[in-house]
Amino acid sequence: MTDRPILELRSVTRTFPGVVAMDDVSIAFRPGEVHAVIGENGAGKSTMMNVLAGELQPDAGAILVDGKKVGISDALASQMLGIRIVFQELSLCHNLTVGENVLLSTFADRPPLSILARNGAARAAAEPLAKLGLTDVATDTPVATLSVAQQQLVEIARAISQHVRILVLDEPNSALSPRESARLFEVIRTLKAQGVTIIYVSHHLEEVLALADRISVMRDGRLVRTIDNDPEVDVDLLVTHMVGRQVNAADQYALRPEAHNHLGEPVLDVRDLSVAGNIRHASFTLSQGEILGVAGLPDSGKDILADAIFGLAPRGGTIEIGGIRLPPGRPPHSIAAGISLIPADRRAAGALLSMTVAENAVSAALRRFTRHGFLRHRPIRDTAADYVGKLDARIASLGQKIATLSGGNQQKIILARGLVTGPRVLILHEPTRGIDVGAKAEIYSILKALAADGLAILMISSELPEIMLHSSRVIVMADQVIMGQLSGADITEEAIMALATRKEAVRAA
Amino acid sequence: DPVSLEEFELAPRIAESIEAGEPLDIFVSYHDVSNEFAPFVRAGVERADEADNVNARFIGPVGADADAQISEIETLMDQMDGLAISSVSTDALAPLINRLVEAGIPVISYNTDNPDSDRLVFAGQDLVQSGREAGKLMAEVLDGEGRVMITTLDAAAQWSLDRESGAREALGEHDGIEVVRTLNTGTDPQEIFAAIENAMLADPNIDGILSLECCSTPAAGEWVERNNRVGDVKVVGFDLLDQTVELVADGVIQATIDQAPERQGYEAVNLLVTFLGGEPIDDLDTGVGIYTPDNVSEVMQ
Amino acid sequence: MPPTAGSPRYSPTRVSLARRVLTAKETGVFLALVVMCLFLAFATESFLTTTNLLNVGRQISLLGIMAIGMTFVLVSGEIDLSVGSTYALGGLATGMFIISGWPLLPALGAGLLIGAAVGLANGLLSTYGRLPSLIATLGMLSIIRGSALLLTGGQPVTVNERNGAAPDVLARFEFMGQGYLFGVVPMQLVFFAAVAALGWLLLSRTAFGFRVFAVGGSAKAARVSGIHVQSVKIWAFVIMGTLAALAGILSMAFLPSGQAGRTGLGLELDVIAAVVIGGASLAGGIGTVLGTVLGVLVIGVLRNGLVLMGVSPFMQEVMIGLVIIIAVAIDKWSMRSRST
Amino acid sequence: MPPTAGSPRYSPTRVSLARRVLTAKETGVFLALVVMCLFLAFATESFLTTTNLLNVGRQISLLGIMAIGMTFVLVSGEIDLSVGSTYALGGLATGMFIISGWPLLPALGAGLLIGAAVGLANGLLSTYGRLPSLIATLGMLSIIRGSALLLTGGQPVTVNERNGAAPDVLARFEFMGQGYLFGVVPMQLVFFAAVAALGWLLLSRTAFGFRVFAVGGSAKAARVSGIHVQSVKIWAFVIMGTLAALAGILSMAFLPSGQAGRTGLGLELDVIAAVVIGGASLAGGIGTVLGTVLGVLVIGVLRNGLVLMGVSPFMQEVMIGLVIIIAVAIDKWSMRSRST
Ligand SMILES: Nc1ncnc2c1ncn2[C@@H]1O[C@H](COP(=O)(O)OP(=O)(O)OP(=O)(O)O)[C@@H](O)[C@H]1O
Ligand SMILES: Nc1ncnc2c1ncn2[C@@H]1O[C@H](COP(=O)(O)OP(=O)(O)OP(=O)(O)O)[C@@H](O)[C@H]1O
Ligand SMILES: [Mg+2]
Ligand SMILES: [Mg+2]
Repeated sequence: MTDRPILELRSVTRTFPGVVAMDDVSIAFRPGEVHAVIGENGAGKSTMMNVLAGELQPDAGAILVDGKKVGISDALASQMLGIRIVFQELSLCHNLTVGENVLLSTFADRPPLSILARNGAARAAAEPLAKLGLTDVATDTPVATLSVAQQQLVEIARAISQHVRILVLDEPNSALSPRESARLFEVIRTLKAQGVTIIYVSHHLEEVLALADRISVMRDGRLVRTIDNDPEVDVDLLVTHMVGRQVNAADQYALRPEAHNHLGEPVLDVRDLSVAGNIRHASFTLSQGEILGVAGLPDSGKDILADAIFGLAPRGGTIEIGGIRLPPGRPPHSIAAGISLIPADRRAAGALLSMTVAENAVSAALRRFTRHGFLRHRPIRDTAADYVGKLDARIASLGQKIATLSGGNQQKIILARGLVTGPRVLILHEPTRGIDVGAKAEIYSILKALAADGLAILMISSELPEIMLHSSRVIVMADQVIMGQLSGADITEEAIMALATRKEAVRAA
Repeated sequence: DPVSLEEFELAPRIAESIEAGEPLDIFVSYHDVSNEFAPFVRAGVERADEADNVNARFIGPVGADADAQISEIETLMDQMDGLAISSVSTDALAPLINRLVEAGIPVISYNTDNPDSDRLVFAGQDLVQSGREAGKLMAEVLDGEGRVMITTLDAAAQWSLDRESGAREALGEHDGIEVVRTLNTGTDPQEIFAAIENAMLADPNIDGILSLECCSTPAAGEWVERNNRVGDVKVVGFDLLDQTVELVADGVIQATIDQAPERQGYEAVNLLVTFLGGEPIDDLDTGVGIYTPDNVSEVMQ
Repeated sequence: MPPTAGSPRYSPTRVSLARRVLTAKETGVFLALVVMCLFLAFATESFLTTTNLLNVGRQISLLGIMAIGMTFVLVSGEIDLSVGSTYALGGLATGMFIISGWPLLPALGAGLLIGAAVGLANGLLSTYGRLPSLIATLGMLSIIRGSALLLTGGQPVTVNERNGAAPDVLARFEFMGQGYLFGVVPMQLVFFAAVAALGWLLLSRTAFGFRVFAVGGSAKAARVSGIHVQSVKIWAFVIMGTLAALAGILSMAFLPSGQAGRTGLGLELDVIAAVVIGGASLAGGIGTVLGTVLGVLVIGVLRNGLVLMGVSPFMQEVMIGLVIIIAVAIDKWSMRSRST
Repeated sequence: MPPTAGSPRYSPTRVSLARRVLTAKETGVFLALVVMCLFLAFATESFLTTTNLLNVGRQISLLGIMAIGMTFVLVSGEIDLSVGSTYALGGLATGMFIISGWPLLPALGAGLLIGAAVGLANGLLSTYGRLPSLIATLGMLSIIRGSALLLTGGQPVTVNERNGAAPDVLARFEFMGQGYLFGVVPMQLVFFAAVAALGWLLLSRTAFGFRVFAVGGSAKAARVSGIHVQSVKIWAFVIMGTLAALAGILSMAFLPSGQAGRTGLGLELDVIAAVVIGGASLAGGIGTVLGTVLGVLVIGVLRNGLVLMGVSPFMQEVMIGLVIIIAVAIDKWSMRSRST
């Protein structure tokens, strides 16, 4: 490994209205290294990646490749330099097949009138997919029918489908199962062995420690420092750099609701819940003050659970809340009955992106903020300000568009929306996906406090630590059914994984 | 009946300007300046504009739009010494015409009359009469016997309704003639041709096509010629578009009725100038010109 | 620029009026309008006369009434191409009711109801029917136009005593379209002002208006907020249909005549252009009633100005197209410069 | 739903033809067409005659040529409302060149270039100009119509010897529009077939076509994959403009006359309707040339059938609207049932 950087940023600055997203950042990437970039939400990581991708132009500063100054005016320019990027947000063509999506870049600069050979293309697409272990999906499958995890793999396959010198991965595994992630790490190591430089953005610090050669930490748009991944570097140290003060990372794990937490009355009673092709006869109850975790691999059925209970997906079976039956397919009824949903897909299903922070906060409880149909602005503002304060959301003003907030802060506003309705049951779907450690800890402590006040919480998550450490009880789904329940000391990674993979084990036998 | 300036309460503004010997600002509003007729009318207006002391301006909406015609006249009202108008819709324009007349601005109608309004006189062809002539011509070329289809590009327009009633009246005088249908062709040239084509296929035993306007006339002629039905299917229509003239000369179209649009434009201005000059004016029939293969050479340069 | 700009509603400090106006969403179209008016004031004698300005006011009113309705539809994330036909059908039907001897209010009510029904059909097709609204309303454009032709047999409908209208009904009907409030302000303009005021209140001050924005910005997120997306969109279409019929009725009262083959033909594109010039987004979630009013004024002043300046009618077509493009471009560009 | 679990990797097994046809995207519109044809074959005498079928073929050709172009534009995620005007301008300009004595090829080339230039302007405005294409092309609709009126002074343009066309040029020009290949197949239909074949090849087999789908499916994904989004969209508009001019030229050659105030008025909505009936999505990324051809046939057969059955023209309007809605609804619903 030489010390001459393959890619270097010098004093790069990029501002947005009201924020300096990158503030005089100088950073060098060495050939063939895995270089992790970490930082709190909104620290400027994605902004840096977007600058490398040609999606954003820096306001000031220079970019050097192989020691030569270059301009990255657009995506094409970035590709010409051998840079390939997997963005934080999925960017696939939903009208195309898996194979076509993988080959998007390959076909980008073919002569326009060249005839595309179908079979060769399918084979070319299958190779990077196979590397990532996505072998059970035909290349001519419409990508829209894939799960989010599979889509993420397709996107990674696209990035490695061609010769690549610098591979940028911005939270590439936020939707992947542990097994899929492991496979991805293998691919990363193989590429590294082939001399590819890898820039890796993640909030999973253990992963970063396991994978990276060097780690750069960003805070508030600035590069705090770049450190070698020596054995003495640990999560605590990284967190300290990230948040700029001494914290005990174990704090966030000390929040687990006590098993002896006093449980109140059962509020949510789900019986024989079925969703065609996704869930078969699921039954469980949820009590006041309880945090019930739902774990399972992708496609186990857990991902439709939230929508089905809330009334967004057609379903069979009965759902009672406080003894009253919920009609299917009626979200307004669900809200009135006391259910709030925090959906997994923040951008597509969560935030009202074109509206302000305050408007988002009150949108699920509008009735409370109107008189004779007219909006009452003072209560709206006061309530929104109240929750922004309670959840410690960092915003410039209540009139700011939610689209301009960082992901963690968006999530807090959506949580506020769920709480403003005064729910008895809060359904959280991937509540901390893509959220930094600090914000995560805050959100967990808020949830715990809410549960202590008697709120019943259903937390559906792909992140095992989250489930293990913050649930008083865990349901594990596999192959469309509830495979089992765990509580108290039985909640261990091994126990959960055993249930989650039970079907596969049976099949394999 | 003749009308003259003495019986008319001219707006003081106009009276003063005549007094001062300023040029007369005459506006000629046509109901659709983008149709094929408009250039001829405009030419007549421009010819009249050449006279000393006359500023004649040709205005009107693109596409027959009553609202637009009203808005434009309303906007220009204060600049007018006189208005000649061919209305998009007689009923819709009548109140405005009355308002102008009340404000002391002389208004005449041309090309399309507006008899229920207070307009002073009308210069043009009597539309019912011209329809009657067309009907008569058709009866004549059919020898009083046959099945006739009437075509028009806007069956609902006032001028079309007038001509249709005249034509049906004249055809109705012959027991041997049956009017099969009125075909609404739409306005796009391709559409017009396709409509005729489809209608002739649906009912192959039609003996005569009577077109009520400029544009389905050549289309009917073309259809007849291309399907080798010349003489077998008779065509009578309106106006002297290039294509129509040629088809008449070739004997494909048996007769066409001209309404001298250039003259209408010219006379429209002229009548107002005459009126404002203090002389009485009266309705002016610009005539029905009938062209058949025998005399069509008169209009071929 | 801090992201608070332009949304002083929740910001704790009061922003000065000038500042608010300069950063408001409607700035682009407002500037375009001012430039046009200044130019016309110098270039023509009659532009700034009261008569002319009131004329402009009347001439834009019907377009304006429909544009208010279209603002709701566009903000809700849909589009309505059937408005020209609804305008024709509503007006003609009311006219026919009046000449067949109905009293005024039932005739008006029936006309408005027809408009509302068309809106309802559009809304049902575009929501529960799962058709893109462009297609649903394109089909309805044709269906409603055909219905108007069938209803009237293609004959012009004229509302006068000769055709059977009761004299007192006729007088009140004509007053709606041709009268002047206090002898000065054209009644059509009064209707437009009232519709604009109500529309502004409804869109920017009520829970319903809030929901229209929410639904247009992100239908999925709105559903998670417990908003009944379909019913909000259907209501937007119903408002649009009713206002299109109202405009058609006023046109009938003004002329007082109409013809199914012609009335309101192609009007939909004018209406959409006005709303988009006013800053609304075809993608939904963005638009204001004030912007729409300004957009309508731009079109009205442009048409008036071109006529006053004696621009040839063919050249007018070219100019109108240019101004549509330029006005929207200014808006886009000023938005962009404000956001970076 | 387990996505295609178990389906073969490169689908090495040949799926039976019947199976492929039944699951093809075009099934909905194909069924609609078959039902209509069967009905007309029984209900009328003349529908199934060769003359009539060739007539239908000719009557849909120009609509069809434009619809192929519109397929590219819609699939790329844009829309073009200016095509009726371009059709008029392209045809009229070529006609004027011919009667002012130009040889055939330069006259045709110039007409097509004008169409391409309009497309280029639409494309530039909709990409680099950042205008929504609905608005950009709505403005151009007006600008180009006005230009055609200015160019011709509103006079009809008739291409004949008397007006100055050279006899041999005229003969060849008229053959393009009026002639028959092998004495049977109308030349217009030949042009349509050729355009459809090339369009199919380009859209579904070439790298350019692939990029059109990519760009329409997700502009961001396409961009970050290194596809030059703007240039792909601009080319789609240029293809559209050129084909609109070609259709206009053929119309001119057929009639052989045109008029700027009338030719192609409102055609844009027919063209869009045909493409959408054929299964293309207004949201972009979805559409096929085969579907478009079927959509054009549906409209052509419908128009022809209604006339053959003697349905009143007013009722025809209603029926056309209904068929647009029903055809697209069938398509949506059959897609839905196939995907669940
Ligand atoms: N297009 C934009 N407009 C306005 N602000 C933006 C834009 N893009 C980024 N920002 C702001 O820039 C800052 C840095 O954002 P960035 O996405 O780079 O953070 P990040 O480190 O990737 O965070 P995360 O961990 O949440 O992904 C944030 O405050 C964000 O709100
Ligand atoms: N069009 C936009 N206008 C304003 N801000 C934007 C826009 N697009 C993205 N942003 C902001 O830019 C930042 C970059 O987005 P990114 O995809 O990195 O997500 P993030 O906010 O960092 O959230 P997370 O890491 O939780 O997913 C975000 O803060 C987002 O709010
Ligand atoms: Mg990020
Ligand atoms: Mg993030």
